[in-house]
Amino acid sequence: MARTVPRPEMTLAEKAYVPEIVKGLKVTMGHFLRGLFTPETLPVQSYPETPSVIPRNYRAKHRLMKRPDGEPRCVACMMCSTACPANCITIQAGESADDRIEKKPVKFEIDLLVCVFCGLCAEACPVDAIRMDTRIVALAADSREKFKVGLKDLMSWEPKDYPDNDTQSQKAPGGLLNAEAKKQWGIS
Amino acid sequence: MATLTVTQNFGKGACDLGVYRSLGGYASLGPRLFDLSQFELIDLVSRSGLRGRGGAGFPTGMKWSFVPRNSGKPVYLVVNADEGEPGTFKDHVLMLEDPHRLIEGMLICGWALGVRTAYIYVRGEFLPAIEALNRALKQAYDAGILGENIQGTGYSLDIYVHRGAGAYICGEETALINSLEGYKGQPRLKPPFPAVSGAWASPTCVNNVETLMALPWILENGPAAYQALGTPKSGGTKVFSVSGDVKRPGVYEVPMGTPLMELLESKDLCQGIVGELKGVIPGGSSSPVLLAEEARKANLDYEALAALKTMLGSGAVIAFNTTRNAVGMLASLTRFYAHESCGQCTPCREGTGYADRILKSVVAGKGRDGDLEHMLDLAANFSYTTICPLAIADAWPIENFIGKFRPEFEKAVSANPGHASPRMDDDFRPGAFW
Amino acid sequence: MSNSYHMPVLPKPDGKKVTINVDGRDVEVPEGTNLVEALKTIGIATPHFCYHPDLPVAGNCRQCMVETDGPRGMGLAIACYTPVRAGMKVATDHSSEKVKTARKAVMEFQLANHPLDCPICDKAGECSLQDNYMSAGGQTSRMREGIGKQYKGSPENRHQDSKGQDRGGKHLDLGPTVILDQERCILCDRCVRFMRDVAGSEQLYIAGRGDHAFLSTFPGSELSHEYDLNVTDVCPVGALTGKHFRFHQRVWNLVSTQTIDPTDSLGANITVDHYDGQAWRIMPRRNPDVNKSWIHNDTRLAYQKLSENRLAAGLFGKNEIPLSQATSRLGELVRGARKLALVASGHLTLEDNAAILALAQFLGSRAEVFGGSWLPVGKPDNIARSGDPVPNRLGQKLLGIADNLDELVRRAKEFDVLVVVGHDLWKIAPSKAKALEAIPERIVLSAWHDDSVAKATLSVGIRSWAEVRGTMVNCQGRVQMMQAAPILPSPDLEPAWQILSSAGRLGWTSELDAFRFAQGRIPALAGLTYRNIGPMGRILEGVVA
Amino acid sequence: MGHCHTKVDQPSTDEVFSKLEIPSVLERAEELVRRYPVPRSALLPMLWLAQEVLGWLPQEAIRWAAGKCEVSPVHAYGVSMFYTMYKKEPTGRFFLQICQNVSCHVLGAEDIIAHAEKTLETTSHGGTTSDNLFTLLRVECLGACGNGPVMQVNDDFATDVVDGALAMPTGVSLTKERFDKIVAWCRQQAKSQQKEPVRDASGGAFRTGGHPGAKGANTAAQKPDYAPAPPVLGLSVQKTEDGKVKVTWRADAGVSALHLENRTNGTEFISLATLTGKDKEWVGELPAGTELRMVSESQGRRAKPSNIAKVEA
Repeated sequence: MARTVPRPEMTLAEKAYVPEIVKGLKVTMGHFLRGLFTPETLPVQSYPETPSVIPRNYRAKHRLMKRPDGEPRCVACMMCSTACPANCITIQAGESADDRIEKKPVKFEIDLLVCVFCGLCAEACPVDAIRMDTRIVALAADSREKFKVGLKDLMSWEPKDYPDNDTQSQKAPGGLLNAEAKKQWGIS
Repeated sequence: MATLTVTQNFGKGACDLGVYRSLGGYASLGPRLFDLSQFELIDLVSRSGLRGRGGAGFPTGMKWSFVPRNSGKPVYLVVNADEGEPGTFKDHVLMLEDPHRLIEGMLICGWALGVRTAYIYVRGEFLPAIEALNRALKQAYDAGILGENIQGTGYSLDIYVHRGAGAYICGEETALINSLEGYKGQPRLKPPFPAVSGAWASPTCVNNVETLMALPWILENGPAAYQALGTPKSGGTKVFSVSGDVKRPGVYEVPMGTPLMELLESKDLCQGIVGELKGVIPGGSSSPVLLAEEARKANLDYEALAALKTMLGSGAVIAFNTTRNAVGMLASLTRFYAHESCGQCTPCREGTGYADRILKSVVAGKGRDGDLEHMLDLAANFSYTTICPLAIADAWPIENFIGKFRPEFEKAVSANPGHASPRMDDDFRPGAFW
Repeated sequence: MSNSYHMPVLPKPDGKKVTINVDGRDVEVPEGTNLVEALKTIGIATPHFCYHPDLPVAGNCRQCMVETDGPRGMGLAIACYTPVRAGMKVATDHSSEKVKTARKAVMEFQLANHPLDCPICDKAGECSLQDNYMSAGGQTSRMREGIGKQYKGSPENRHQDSKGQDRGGKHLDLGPTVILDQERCILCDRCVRFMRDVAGSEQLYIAGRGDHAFLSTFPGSELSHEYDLNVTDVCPVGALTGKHFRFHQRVWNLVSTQTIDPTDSLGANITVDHYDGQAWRIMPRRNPDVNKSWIHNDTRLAYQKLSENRLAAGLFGKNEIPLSQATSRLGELVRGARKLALVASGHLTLEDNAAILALAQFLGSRAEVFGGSWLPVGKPDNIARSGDPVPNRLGQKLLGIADNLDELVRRAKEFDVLVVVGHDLWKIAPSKAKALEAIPERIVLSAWHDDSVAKATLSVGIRSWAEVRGTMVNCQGRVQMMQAAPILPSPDLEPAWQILSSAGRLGWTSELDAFRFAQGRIPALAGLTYRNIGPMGRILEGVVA
Repeated sequence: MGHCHTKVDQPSTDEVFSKLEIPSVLERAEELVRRYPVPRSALLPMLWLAQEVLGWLPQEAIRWAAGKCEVSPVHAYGVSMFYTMYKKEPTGRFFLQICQNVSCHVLGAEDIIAHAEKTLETTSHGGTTSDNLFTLLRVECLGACGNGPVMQVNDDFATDVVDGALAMPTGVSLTKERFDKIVAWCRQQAKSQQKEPVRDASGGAFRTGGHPGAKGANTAAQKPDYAPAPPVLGLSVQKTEDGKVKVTWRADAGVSALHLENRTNGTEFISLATLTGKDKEWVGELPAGTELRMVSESQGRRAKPSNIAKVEA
């Protein structure tokens, strides 16, 4: 049953329009002048001059974590592709040269055009190999094929872009903890 | 001096056939045995109240009566001399001192069951005993006591010594049979029981050394005399191996029902405790431990010890004084059972090792609160769920040592400064290895 | 391990029943069986690892604990070794806390030394340990550093991982087909029993004892037997995995299609496991009367040929032509033939052979049907092979197709058109088949680019054995169903019967029409439908004495 | 040595077989096979034999034993790995095993093991000294707890050296001093004697015909009726409530017939009734003072009569 909402009664001044238009112009001009002389106080972001700050836990483009020696941390268990509701992950497994690892992906492909950025893949990963914390949200390419990102693309990130306390990222080559991790792994 | 039925030849050089004979040995190899039918002999042993001396205490006469004699298959007698229970060493000494009595006992048992071939399964470490047995067997063969058509009776018996190779579990009769057959010594599923289908799927009687060595005396003096030596339900005498903190450890034969403290303190026997008695393990490492005050009340027979919730077992008495640490003792026991688990049943295979590792970490000063409960829970979980009683033999000491010496264990746990910290580190991530 | 192993008694469909009391209610179960099987018949699944219906009972995993009444009251007993006794009382985990605790405890013990490497384990998804953990385990971990895993493995294969943990026996190459992960082994000893009691060649054994026991071959020797891949099936965990499937696909993705072994006349029951239009593996399907749970390695690897070298179009001479064109050309040639020889095949279903007969019937005296096979018959191995490589030899015979290929060779010159359906004559006996090249028009229907296709003037691609629905009669006289897996290399491929049907204008629309035609020729098939043949097949009365 | 897990260089097949395939060893191997109904059962003794000849048990020796016992090599390998006393790697000349189990533990085995490790400068987990003279191993119960702590030197128990020989006198346990004494004795022994004498554990000293029916055996199976026929035991007479006489007894299961005989006033026994072996009691009317006895018959053999029971008034 519909509910009747009474319209607010307007005063005489409001009914006359002009004073209200002047009031509105005052606000507009205020903002205009503020933007002209003190733009830093504006509540909006000056994109693209000012880059947006995206939180780490925002589900952005994926990355694959790296071991101390730069190999993918992924063990090709295909949990992510199983969990993926959009069916956008394709993995082909192969033998790893390192005895202690056994299995690694020889092909790992995410079709970003199909991806719904739900984050289930990162959730499903038993070894913390796939993360969506790159903060890359502007995805652009000139063909559909280029949206299919592979191992190389997913692993092309630098530890310096990630916080120092993200130990997992810092163990990758170039990271703060890389030397220590390599020693622990017994790789030079 | 009480009547001795098994150890009377100790220290008299009875290894030699001539000496043994001069001490009245092999006297049963005459009308005393050969005039008895198999049925009479089994009946006689039943009436003597003789019970298996290997640990379980099953009435020997009843065990023999289960062996079918007309199944068309040969009947085997296997002597269980795989004495492995920590604290037990009586069979070792018995075989070294008086091997001919064992052979005579085997002849009596063989006669009762119609055995053609008998094996003595001796644990591998006892090479001196094996050599003593082999020498005795050679003498017996040369004297016509063994072999075919023994003394013209038409009865034939061959005895072989089978050397084990270091596996405690082979003391379990079906594991022993497996080992004898050339398999790993892992216990078999029952039924069928060995009496019906044992070695090579034939009827098999597995008896302890001491059980068989009591037979010549029983045959000589009659079952009633043997029965009268002990209590109404546990006839005869029993050989005890006493070790630990006593003045004179060794092998002693006393009548069933003798008070435990008499064995430990009598001047003919162990001559007393070194230091102040803390506890006694009365029947081999697997039997529940008795505190000093319980030990003072205990009598050495199957029923009296069962009333104290422990058991006579193989008669291995281990006494320890107040300077001994219960945690270390239990650690040596759990390590033993983890080492000796045959690896067949899951609860025992994994559980004994698991409990051992917990206790090891406690001993190493890495204990955590809840470890004792964890161990007790594991012990409860792996007992009564396996084929053979090895897991139970581990569970009993765990339950009893922790139950009776709890303060010591708690002290060991709290030796770890971080004993109350949570179980897992916070930064733990499953699968962090990858 | 010892002679105390006994084969389990399995329920027989018409066996006697006894009444027992399960969880407080009286139920009827087959007499003489063990409790695992008996409870299965009333719908109670008992978790287990070491028990396998086709292997002797070992009773070592202790997972199948139930409570039964004995002389000392209710007590725990293993269901796999406790025979059903009339009037006995059984309590399962539905009513007994003791059973629940015992099973949970066994799960904890099993996992105490089992690595957490499900992500890289090929068994994950069909692993007894995972399944039983979900049903009977579910405890919180009580592990911590120092009391943790003691990884199993032979001394030579131990190593330290990056965390300094002792690990051992990872991916050991056991032989040409199997890889062993000793760490994952739960020592159920099924593989040992399979190799000894079924394969009859003891090549595996559990060495050592306690929780350091490990599965091993004789050092330096390989596990090599024509049935050795079955150990990967009986392995309840991922300790033994087949090289052919290692890391290829996760099993939860796979969909199974039930069919039968196309390489032997015993017709071992199998499933073709496929995903994404591709067959990834073949697994045995248990049929107690045919192959039990076993299949030959060659059968298991037969899926690899399904995507290799396929003839997915028509060939006119050497030129590839669309299938539709090839089919219509075939029709013209057949209908216009003066004297036509049709060669049936024991490698194809009853339906396909029925279509050959129907085509011959349509063409009347102009056509003659030849059949049989030049492949020799070997000896049965009493596991899962009869030794006869022609799977439907008996079916062909029942349809009335004579074994007369030699006659065809002798009379080759009389014919002007030869149609060979799914029968690689030039591969089997090139010297004999050479005489057939005297026939000017040689049409071959084949699923592969085989030797016969190479000698044909016209070839038409057909569906392979895994892609058709139909029936075959095995050497026991058992008619068995094959189901079609959706793994066609080309969507245009048709089964052979359909191509023949259009060539002969028979108007058949499904394999049922072909089956009905076959029923007309084989009285023993009367009354059977695809449905009532069922997954286990049906013995045809009076076919095999 | 099941305790130790290290990688061992294995000798070649030829090297091992050339030592084992010699007449003296083969003869003993045949004798071992003869002792058991099936060759497989001789596996443990066969492995012992190979170890005796070679000093340890290389893999090829396991294969040799498997061949002699007609089992698969992997079976023999698994069995040899199960038992800890088969040395899967060579040891020093003197293999010292010190018990660490409970009885020895309470009496200070750990101290002695620590002392031994220090003196010999090796580990007690199967470590061998640099001069290849001693291998030290801590083991579980050795079965001589009365002398605890206790040690085995090769196959002999040793807690002391008495009259220039290793000995374990009653009540003498191992101490640090005695350990040093034994080690010194061993070093002396190594100088005076080139090799450790071989010990025959399988009893090659006497020869028997073997197990009836075994490979190479020439013995006959047990004669079935070697023992006298089983008589009836425990014959007793009771009066039933209605004044009849009830006779009970125990008889062997194999008895085919039972003859109940009676006599009055000390005359000859005459047959009263013939019963089957299955019968457990006999009820009838008999005057007081009648003496009863029973004679059993099995497979045509009559046993000696049972005890005489008298019908009371």
